[in-house]
Amino acid sequence: MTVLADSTSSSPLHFAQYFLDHSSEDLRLLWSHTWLSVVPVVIGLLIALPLGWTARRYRWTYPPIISITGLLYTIPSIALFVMVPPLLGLDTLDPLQVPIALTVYSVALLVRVVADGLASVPEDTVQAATALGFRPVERFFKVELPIAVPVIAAGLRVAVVSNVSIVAVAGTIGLSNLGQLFTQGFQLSTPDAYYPPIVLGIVLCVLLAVVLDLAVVGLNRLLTPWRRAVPS
Amino acid sequence: MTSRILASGAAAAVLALGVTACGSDSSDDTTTGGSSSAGGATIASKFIFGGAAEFKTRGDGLDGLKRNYGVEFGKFRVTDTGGPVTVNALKNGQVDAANVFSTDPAIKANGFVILADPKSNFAAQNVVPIITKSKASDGVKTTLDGISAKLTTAGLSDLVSKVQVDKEDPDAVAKGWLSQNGLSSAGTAAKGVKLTVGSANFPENVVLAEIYAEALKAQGASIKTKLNIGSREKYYPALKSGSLDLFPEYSGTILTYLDKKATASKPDDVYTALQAALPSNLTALNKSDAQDSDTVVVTKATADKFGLKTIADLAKPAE
Amino acid sequence: MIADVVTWLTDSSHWTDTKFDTGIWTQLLAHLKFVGIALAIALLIALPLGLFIGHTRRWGWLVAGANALRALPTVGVLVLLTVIISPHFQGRTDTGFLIPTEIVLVLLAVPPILSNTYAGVQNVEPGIRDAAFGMGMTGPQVLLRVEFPISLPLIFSGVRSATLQLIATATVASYLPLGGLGRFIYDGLAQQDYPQMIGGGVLVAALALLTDLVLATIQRYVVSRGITRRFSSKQAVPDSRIAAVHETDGAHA
Amino acid sequence: MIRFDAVTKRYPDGTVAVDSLELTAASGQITVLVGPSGCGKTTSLRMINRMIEPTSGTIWLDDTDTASMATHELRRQIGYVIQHAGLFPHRTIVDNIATVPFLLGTDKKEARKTALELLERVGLPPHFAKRYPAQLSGGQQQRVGVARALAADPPVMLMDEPFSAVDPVVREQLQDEFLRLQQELGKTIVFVTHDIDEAIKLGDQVAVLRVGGHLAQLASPVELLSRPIDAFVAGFVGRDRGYRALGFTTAGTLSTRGEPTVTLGAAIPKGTDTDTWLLVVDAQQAPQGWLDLGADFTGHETVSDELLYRGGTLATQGGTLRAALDACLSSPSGRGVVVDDGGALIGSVTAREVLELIEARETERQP
Repeated sequence: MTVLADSTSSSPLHFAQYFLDHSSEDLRLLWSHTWLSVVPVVIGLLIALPLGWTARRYRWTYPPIISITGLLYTIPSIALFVMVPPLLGLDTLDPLQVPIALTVYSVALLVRVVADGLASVPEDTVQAATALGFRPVERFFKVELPIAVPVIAAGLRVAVVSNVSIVAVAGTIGLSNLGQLFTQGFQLSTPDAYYPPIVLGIVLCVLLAVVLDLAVVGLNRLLTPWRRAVPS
Repeated sequence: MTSRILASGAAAAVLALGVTACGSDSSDDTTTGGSSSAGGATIASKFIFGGAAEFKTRGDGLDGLKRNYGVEFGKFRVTDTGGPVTVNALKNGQVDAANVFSTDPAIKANGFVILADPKSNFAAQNVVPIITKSKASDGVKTTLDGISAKLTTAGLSDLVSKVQVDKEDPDAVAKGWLSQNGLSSAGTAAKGVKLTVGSANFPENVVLAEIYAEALKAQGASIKTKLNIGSREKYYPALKSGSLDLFPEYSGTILTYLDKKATASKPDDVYTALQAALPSNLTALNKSDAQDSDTVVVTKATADKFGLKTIADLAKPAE
Repeated sequence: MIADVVTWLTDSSHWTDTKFDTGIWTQLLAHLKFVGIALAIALLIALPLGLFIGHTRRWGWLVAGANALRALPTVGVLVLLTVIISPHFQGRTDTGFLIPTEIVLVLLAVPPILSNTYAGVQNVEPGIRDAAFGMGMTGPQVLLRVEFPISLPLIFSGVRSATLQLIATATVASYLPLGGLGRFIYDGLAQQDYPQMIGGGVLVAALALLTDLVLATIQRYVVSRGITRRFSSKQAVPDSRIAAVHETDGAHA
Repeated sequence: MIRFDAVTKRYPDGTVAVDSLELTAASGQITVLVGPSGCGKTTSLRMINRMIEPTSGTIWLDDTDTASMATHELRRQIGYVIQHAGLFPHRTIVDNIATVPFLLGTDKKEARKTALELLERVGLPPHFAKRYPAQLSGGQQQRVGVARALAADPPVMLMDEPFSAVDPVVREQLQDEFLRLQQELGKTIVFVTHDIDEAIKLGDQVAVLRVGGHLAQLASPVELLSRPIDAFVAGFVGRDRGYRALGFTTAGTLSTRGEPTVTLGAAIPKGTDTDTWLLVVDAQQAPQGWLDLGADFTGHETVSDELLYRGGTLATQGGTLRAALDACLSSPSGRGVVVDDGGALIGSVTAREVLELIEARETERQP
């Protein structure tokens, strides 16, 4: 019994033990959390690229596009999560509701980033590319987009990191991700405080955010080799 | 914290149990009814009541307390559905009375006093497996009926306490209970059956689902679990559409969820009404005696100070 | 659906308090209180710190450290702090829930304000700093009379971004038994009252927009035209390249 | 007067930016520090107002050791102009100019009044006062920068490559006006540039520094051009320094001969066999250009603008030998046109005559 009591200690430092005791469940939550954090950003970027390009190419569209996407970003996530199923006619348990809501946020965040990233491409470079005979689409993918990568990557870092936090919010309405560790820990904290699942959830969320952040940084470096060629 | 939303419901027999344990009796029955009409400030009118938001709108919520006992609280404070927020708010004095579930180990741990519900404001809440009809083979039925037969309210409290107080894992607790009750022996009664077992996201419901799952597994069934799904409005549609097959439910709440006008409050009445209210593809197997009911609780200090034993006492004039 | 939301929002009984229901006005004030307290504390911490770090170019790691705070899951920290703090406050007080909420909100608001203030001061052209010192300004004079006013656009952008996040995230207060506009969202969810829930969401979004508009107006009057380059058309502008700086960040809940 | 007394600046990494510099910048004069990049000229300048602290040695401002003063007090007594002007973008032009008076606690109204006067003095219209730096061109900003440095009427001005960021035409304008202003004000000025031509044009004395912070030569511009102390200075001063040196020798009264002229608009005269070039003047006798009488005038009866060759420069009576020689060399007729201060024709000289004069001067100087 002492062994058991030890392994179920309420101390915050026992989160590692808690993880070992529940590793398959926790890994499942971690995996679903990762998935939910990454996929919406990727889809969001794919949607934001043409929108951002439009906002940049046709200047008059910039204010409305940026205002509308900015407006979407002010909707509290908890409200968006519960609004998505009835608005789109989805099943209430539909696993898509969180990714859809998060995609909305990612688009909202990234449209501006893409537009500003494209704006960061020097006008001279665009002119030169045009003079060299690039057609508009070619020029976008071969010249403008690569040069805009660092700015877009900065936006992506913000998007993935904040997504990790928002996904946890979805845990509070009973969706399966690391946020559940918080609700479980909270429930188990009556009558006495029980920290391990809460601390474990925070640790895993932070680790996940850091790893995803580093992944974007690495991707950025990979895609912009010329930025490392700094004259001494 | 929408977890136990509508997983709330009623306390009838259980209340008597709880109150007896607290040294209460049903002798007040005769005096309670009319006392609220005495006028002036009642005890309740000085109280802040804590409960889930839906307690304001539920038939057996604030309305039921007023209708049955003439109890009208001074203020209502939204906490959560019998979860940690409610318990803490009551313990710390942010609210004076609260809606907590009868099996909650926090009641014992904090010395909360359950106020008796002699008029059965809260309906009976027997634990009952709800299952997709097509999956309810004889073997499955026998297995689950065996569990229901052994499950008691005291046993249920014990299970919750193991998870919540001793922080044991629900699946370990489930296995322990099954072997203790001689239900863990291997067999082939449910061989060939494929089932997905679901649970809401509060410890007791998770343990119950684990018990069902482990017992069926032992009988050869192929089991998938989807535990810790949020509130009833999340999981019920899944149950109805067939993406979940088996769910531990509470007879009173699921009945109110299906039929908002339901008035049954006694265990057998509730069970009969429930069978009638379920859609054709679902059925309720035998109910157990175990109940986890809604209760109105106050702290020991409050109970002593105002001499509170039943809900009706709240309608007495304040000193 | 939309009509139901409009009906819910336009029902005057939803705006005022009744015995058991708290009205929109009260929750709006509560929401603003959460945001206001957190913003004030975050400003008190992040603004002087950002100015100091940007001016002295020392302790830059603090900015990186603050940015790492963005990785913290809001809900997790809220739960953790509540479990730690709330048992210490007995009686009819919300302090035990208010403190965790405000800490979480402050943690959220500090990074954008700090990093933008720091970046704003650090991005002041070296020539301008040099001229300011060269003319005999003391360190604090350079900071307050030159660097601070020049960094105002970036500082404002950080404050506005932080405010938006605060308004959206203050809804988590209702996860604990506190008021605020999040109450309508969580209660609507619990009561399956979708018009109430979506109405709450609409109110939060509207509050965010309105607040941003107010801040934009203040910014317009506080930031020198010499920096915003909003010159009347009559006046010549030889160099029309406008430095566009946007704050793009946002842990959001 | 500013005096560097064995001033050394050594950075923590061991680099010596300035090596025991001895230098005196005389009161009321322009001292130019010039040299290639890395020679420590800017470091030297910035040590005067202690934007950089010397490692050792003393810099004297008149009789005061600058190290003994509070830095901000010291700086308020010294005007400071830098390359990109460094104007405060959030303040109007008038408030930019009044920066130091404001710091000194001068009455705001008074300070602005002075600022407006200075605005005019540096050649900007008064309606610029309410504008912001972003609304001004680079050259205009630099004028404001000079006005700002002058606002508290400091006896000393430090100028760090103030004109190097503007285009050549504007730069020459700014230099000329700067010299005019200095004639009126007589400040003690230390001026840093990497442009040897600018140094020679503006400096009363020029200090050439070499990499590593050594003073290579301190001399007047003429001396620098005529007697560079070593190969480094010679190389830095440049190839045609002999020719440029002529710019510092006045020609004295040139003995001119009369030049036949024709007035613009008169009938085209017939040319002689020996000389086909005829000088064209306007009604005020100001030379306009040369007419090639050997050319084909079909369709023209009078001397008109489009027939003129305008190649030649003009030399002023009493101007420099360099200007006189240039006038000869640039004239299509080979005769340099000499005018009086009002621009009216006096006569012409030939290159041979100017060269004889130069030779005569050389023999005078080197007996």
